[in-house]
Amino acid sequence: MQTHPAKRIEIIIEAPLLRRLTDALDKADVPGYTVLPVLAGSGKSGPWSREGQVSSAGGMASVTLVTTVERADQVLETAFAVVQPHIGIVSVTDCEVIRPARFA
Amino acid sequence: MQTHPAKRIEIIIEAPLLRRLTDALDKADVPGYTVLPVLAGSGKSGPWSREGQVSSAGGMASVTLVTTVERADQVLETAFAVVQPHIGIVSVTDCEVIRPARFA
Amino acid sequence: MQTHPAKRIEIIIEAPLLRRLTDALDKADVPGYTVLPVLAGSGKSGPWSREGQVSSAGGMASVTLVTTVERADQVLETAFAVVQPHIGIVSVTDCEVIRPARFA
Amino acid sequence: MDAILSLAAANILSPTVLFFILGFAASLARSDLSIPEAVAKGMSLYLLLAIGFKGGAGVAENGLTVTLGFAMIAGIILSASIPLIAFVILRAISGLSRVDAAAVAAHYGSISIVTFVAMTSMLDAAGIAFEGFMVAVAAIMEAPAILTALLLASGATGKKGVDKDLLREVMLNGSIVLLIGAFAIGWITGVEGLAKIEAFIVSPFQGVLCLFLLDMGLIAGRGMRSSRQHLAPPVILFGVLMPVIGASLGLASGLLLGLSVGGVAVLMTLCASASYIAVPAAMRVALPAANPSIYLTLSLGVTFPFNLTVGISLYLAVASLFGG
Amino acid sequence: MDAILSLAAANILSPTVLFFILGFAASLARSDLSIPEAVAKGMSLYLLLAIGFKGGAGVAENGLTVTLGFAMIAGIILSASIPLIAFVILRAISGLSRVDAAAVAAHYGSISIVTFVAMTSMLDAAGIAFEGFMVAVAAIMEAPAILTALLLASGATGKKGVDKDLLREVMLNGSIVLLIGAFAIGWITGVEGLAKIEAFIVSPFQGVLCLFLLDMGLIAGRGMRSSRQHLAPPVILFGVLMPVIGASLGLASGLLLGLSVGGVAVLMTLCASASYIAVPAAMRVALPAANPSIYLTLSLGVTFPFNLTVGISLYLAVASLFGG
Amino acid sequence: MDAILSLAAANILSPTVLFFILGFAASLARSDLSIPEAVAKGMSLYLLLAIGFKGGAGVAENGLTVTLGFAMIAGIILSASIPLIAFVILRAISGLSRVDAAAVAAHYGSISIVTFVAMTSMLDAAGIAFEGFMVAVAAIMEAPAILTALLLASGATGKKGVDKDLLREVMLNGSIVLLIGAFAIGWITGVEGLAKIEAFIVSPFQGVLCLFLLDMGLIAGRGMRSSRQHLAPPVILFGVLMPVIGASLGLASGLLLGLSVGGVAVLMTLCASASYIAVPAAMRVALPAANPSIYLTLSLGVTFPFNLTVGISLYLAVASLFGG
Ligand SMILES: Nc1ncnc2c1ncn2[C@@H]1O[C@H](COP(=O)(O)O)[C@@H](O)[C@H]1O
Ligand SMILES: Nc1ncnc2c1ncn2[C@@H]1O[C@H](COP(=O)(O)O)[C@@H](O)[C@H]1O
Ligand SMILES: Nc1ncnc2c1ncn2[C@@H]1O[C@H](COP(=O)(O)O)[C@@H](O)[C@H]1O
Ligand code: NA
Ligand code: NA
Ligand code: NA
Repeated sequence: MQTHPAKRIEIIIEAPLLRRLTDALDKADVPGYTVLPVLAGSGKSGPWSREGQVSSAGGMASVTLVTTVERADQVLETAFAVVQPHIGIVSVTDCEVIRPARFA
Repeated sequence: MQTHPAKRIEIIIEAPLLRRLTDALDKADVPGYTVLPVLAGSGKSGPWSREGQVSSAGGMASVTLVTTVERADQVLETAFAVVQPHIGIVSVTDCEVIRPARFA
Repeated sequence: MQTHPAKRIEIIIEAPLLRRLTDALDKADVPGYTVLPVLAGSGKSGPWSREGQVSSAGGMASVTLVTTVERADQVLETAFAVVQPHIGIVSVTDCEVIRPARFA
Repeated sequence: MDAILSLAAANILSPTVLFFILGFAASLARSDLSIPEAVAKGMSLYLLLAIGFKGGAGVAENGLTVTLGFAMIAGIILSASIPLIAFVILRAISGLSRVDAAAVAAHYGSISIVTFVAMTSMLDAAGIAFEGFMVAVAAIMEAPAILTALLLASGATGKKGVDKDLLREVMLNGSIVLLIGAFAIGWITGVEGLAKIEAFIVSPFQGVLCLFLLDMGLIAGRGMRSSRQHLAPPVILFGVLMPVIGASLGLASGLLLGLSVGGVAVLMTLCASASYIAVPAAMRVALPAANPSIYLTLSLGVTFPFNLTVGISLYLAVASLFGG
Repeated sequence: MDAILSLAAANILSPTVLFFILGFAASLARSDLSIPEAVAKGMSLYLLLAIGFKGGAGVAENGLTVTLGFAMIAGIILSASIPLIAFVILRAISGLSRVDAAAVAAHYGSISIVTFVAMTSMLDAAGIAFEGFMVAVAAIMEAPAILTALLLASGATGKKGVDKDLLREVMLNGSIVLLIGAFAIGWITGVEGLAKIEAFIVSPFQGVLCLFLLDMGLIAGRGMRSSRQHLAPPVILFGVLMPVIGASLGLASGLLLGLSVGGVAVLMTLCASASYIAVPAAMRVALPAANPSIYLTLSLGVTFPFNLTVGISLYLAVASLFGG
Repeated sequence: MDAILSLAAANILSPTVLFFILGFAASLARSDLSIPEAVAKGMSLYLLLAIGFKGGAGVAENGLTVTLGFAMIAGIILSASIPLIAFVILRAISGLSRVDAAAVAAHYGSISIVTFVAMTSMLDAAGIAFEGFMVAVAAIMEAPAILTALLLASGATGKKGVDKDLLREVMLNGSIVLLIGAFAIGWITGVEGLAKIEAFIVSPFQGVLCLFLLDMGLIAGRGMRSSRQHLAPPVILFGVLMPVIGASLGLASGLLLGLSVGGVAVLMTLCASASYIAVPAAMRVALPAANPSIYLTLSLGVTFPFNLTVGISLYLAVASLFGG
């Protein structure tokens, strides 16, 4: 099947910051993004879990975004501007997509 | 550790279509797949969120599938046949696995 | 944007084993990991879904871990020691990160 | 007229409607108030189970009349034909594409179970009886509209006939199965069965409904905030006009069937309401080219609030007028 | 015999059992009716809290007898020994591997709390009392079966002894902790405590149970649909035979202990039922080579429906016969 | 003193507190007992809706006095000033950094709604009345503390002024909106509205509270297990000292305002309690450099248990002494 190179950006961010990140992405006019729930995790600041939580404070969210190679850098900068003072994780992977027009 | 090349296929699809996609994958005899819940997202047709929803209509689901390099194309075609008239996102990434026999 | 190569390890494991895996990762002093909930899936042992389940027995969990290229092998071995007698899926992808110090 | 106004005033100032307004306002103001999806679905299941069961227990108590059969047939015809009217109006005034118009039309032929609940709660509060079997009529009205809509759209999509899988999915949609199933169980176990689970399905019902309507308000408000731009004024006009047209058809049919005042009011409400569970999901599968922002926002953000705040009082007043 | 039949008929036609059947049928027909995992878990926690608390409050009211101690010991012995019988039968008739047979056997030594609830609801409805401490016996019977099963499997897996972590996990399994904890709190706070939360744990109990059994039906049906091929006829036979054997052992023990008729019926039910929470999770950790499709489907798709529809009426009738 | 002791003993042996202790102990023992996030959030919404509504209905019944206005102003001043005291103490005794101290201080100026509920449940059980509008005071006390904390931290973070987005987020925080909204609806619909939904928000309230406190115990225990090392002894000392200081300020203010004994006890509780919903989320956004393990664990793992088990009895006893 004919595929085209693209970039997959995954951002793990404190849940209370999620809306700021998506607002920034919306403003930067990215082609789209998808938010996955996160159940638990661990890092330098210790373990946490969403089980039984009523506040969003102790938790993270995960945002996945597929975009063209050309736009990746701009998206990264937009995301990083929100994430930078925080503990968020940003990773970028090379991928292939079928309908490249969707991701521009 | 000894690893072997494989392909990771990720499909984001309208939730009401999920069963059709998994039925098609089952019929195509893929080695396996995993469905992750999706919380929210945004794209050309605007933003959405699962919060408070009772109908599956306004939402997406994410299907992850690891397979051998050889089988990847067939799996892609199976998935794309379901996704094609819809708004689903399909991306393919190169990865390494430990037990390649599992993914054939 | 300046990025640095890293490895993204994704493990899909039986839910009742999750705590053992995270305990092993904690002991191996990995830089961090994130657990995503899993909704449904299918494999050699047939399909399953979390819908309506009260026991964790019939289900999987997904653990994502980003680490430096150097540490990837040690992490893989730690994870595989837990997963090995079980049906878990382990895949490794090359990725790029922005703040490499976070993943060492 | 006075009766309608005082009914409407009492309705708008009821806790349930006020919680809907609270949710709507909170969403518009971008509050992060939200109800988890699992809790919302749980409440929806609860409401279906409760009204299905109570309807069935009602039939067990009052016996079955031949009217049930006629009412079911009327329900099928209404559900199948209302989309035709809706489609014609939409094409005439709204400028929506053929596919979008068909998708919207399907919603108006089908029904909204929470609007049904709002009406029956109003009847209960006013001490007006209605036929228990109306629950079964509600269930049967969910699906036919979808078939009409697919036929209407087929000119645009080029697809002929209806996908068998889709048909099965629609008929066995979870909310239909639970409603019919609970109705059957209520019927089988009767008043005795009801007595056993009354403390669960009757006493706390109004309270759960408040929380559920808060959630509906939150979703409706969110839809309005993010999708307003997809709703041109004529489309919004349709969203308040169509329920009144539907209700008129319901009124005529209800009188023809010889239903009680309460029964007429309920049938009007069914015809006036627009689906928000079964139909949207079916449209996403069958008419992917239709824009969900339009049909979801119109159904939940315009027609539902209209029915909840103004519509149901109006329908009850009119039903009393004709039936009294 | 007549008594059994009329008891069984009344039971099958109760709302709870009918909701189970509804769920089962809906799943087999591939309806998308489903209850969110969080809601199902929430109901499960509710049921554990409610029966634990009520059991404890019962003990507070009626005082403690020496029988409690003997019943606990009997529970441990039964839970540990029933898997032996199950294992021998399975190896003789089913053709399952050593590991699979051991995993299945573990489920039958342990207990199903919702089957326990079904029996106690039946007793409550019939006005038959039972010892409040049976809740504690239920809790203590969860774990011993697992140890027996691991010993039985060790021939095949080559592993000697039991993993300490696993032991802790099993003993501190959430459902055991909540059941015992609520029992203790019910005991400490007594009738006064019960009065405070009665409107939550007593009145709506039957209704919640209906919704919970709908969910159990959905899961059981889904299991049957997708895993039928893993259940050969002799395995299915075992799934209805073993409860009867277990119940017989429970009957003998209950009579020996001098329990009331209700108490005997409950002990029979505990012995007859198969675990669906604690044991499956432990088996996935400890016996990964065992096929979960077999033990989950057998426990939930065969034995649970058998007990719910036929078994518990039978056990109560037999207990009445011997104890009356 | 005797009165305090017997009050405290009765409180500690109430089902609600015992379920909290059960959860706490289960977490420390690493049991896998857990309540799904959606269910926990659902219960939290339920509690907010119920107490908001009851408070509003209370105001509708008893009429509004000028005291309400003064109490609101007092609440704002208390919420804004308590963090100053907390900050000074923390900097003097704890060795926490400026940012961490500011973040912790914010929690103590704000309030914990479940501590409020624990106190009002105690009052209800003892038949002591309190001003319904205290719910509104509780709501208004959520936010001001955050502003003070940001000013206190600005020396360290270098940021001047407060982010407008954050301000909106805090004021429109879901729990505040629901509490105020339900209060308003309770007020508008009054006793009649309350009668409609009483079976949902009054009767089962204590039972839901048990399950909710079980959850709080589980989370508090988990926090203590994983974050104990972040809490040096002086920090823990602060966690039990600060509520007493806050309560004293609440006592003085309550007496000045001329509140009833129950009202004084409630205001003491508000001042003594530390936020666990709105403030932690705001701190993560506004003060990312502050360690959440410290403020979350201190608020939920130290101060909340202290208030629940000892504090509220103490505050009520003292309020009775001064107000009686
Ligand atoms: N290397 C990593 N891989 C995946 N997730 C991580 C990693 N490091 C941190 N996280 C996630 O980010 C959260 C905060 O990280 P930290 O600030 O290091 O405590 C953790 O609890 C994890 O959920
Ligand atoms: N570039 C993208 N990356 C990740 N997810 C996307 C992307 N585009 C669309 N999506 C997801 O697909 C849904 C529908 O997309 P659309 O049809 O563009 O509105 C969105 O709401 C997102 O959840
Ligand atoms: N190739 C695969 N790709 C993604 N997930 C898989 C794959 N194979 C198995 N899984 C997941 O692992 C579970 C157990 O696999 P199995 O042991 O093959 O039944 C499945 O139900 C899936 O959730
Ligand atoms: Na309609
Ligand atoms: Na058993
Ligand atoms: Na405070």
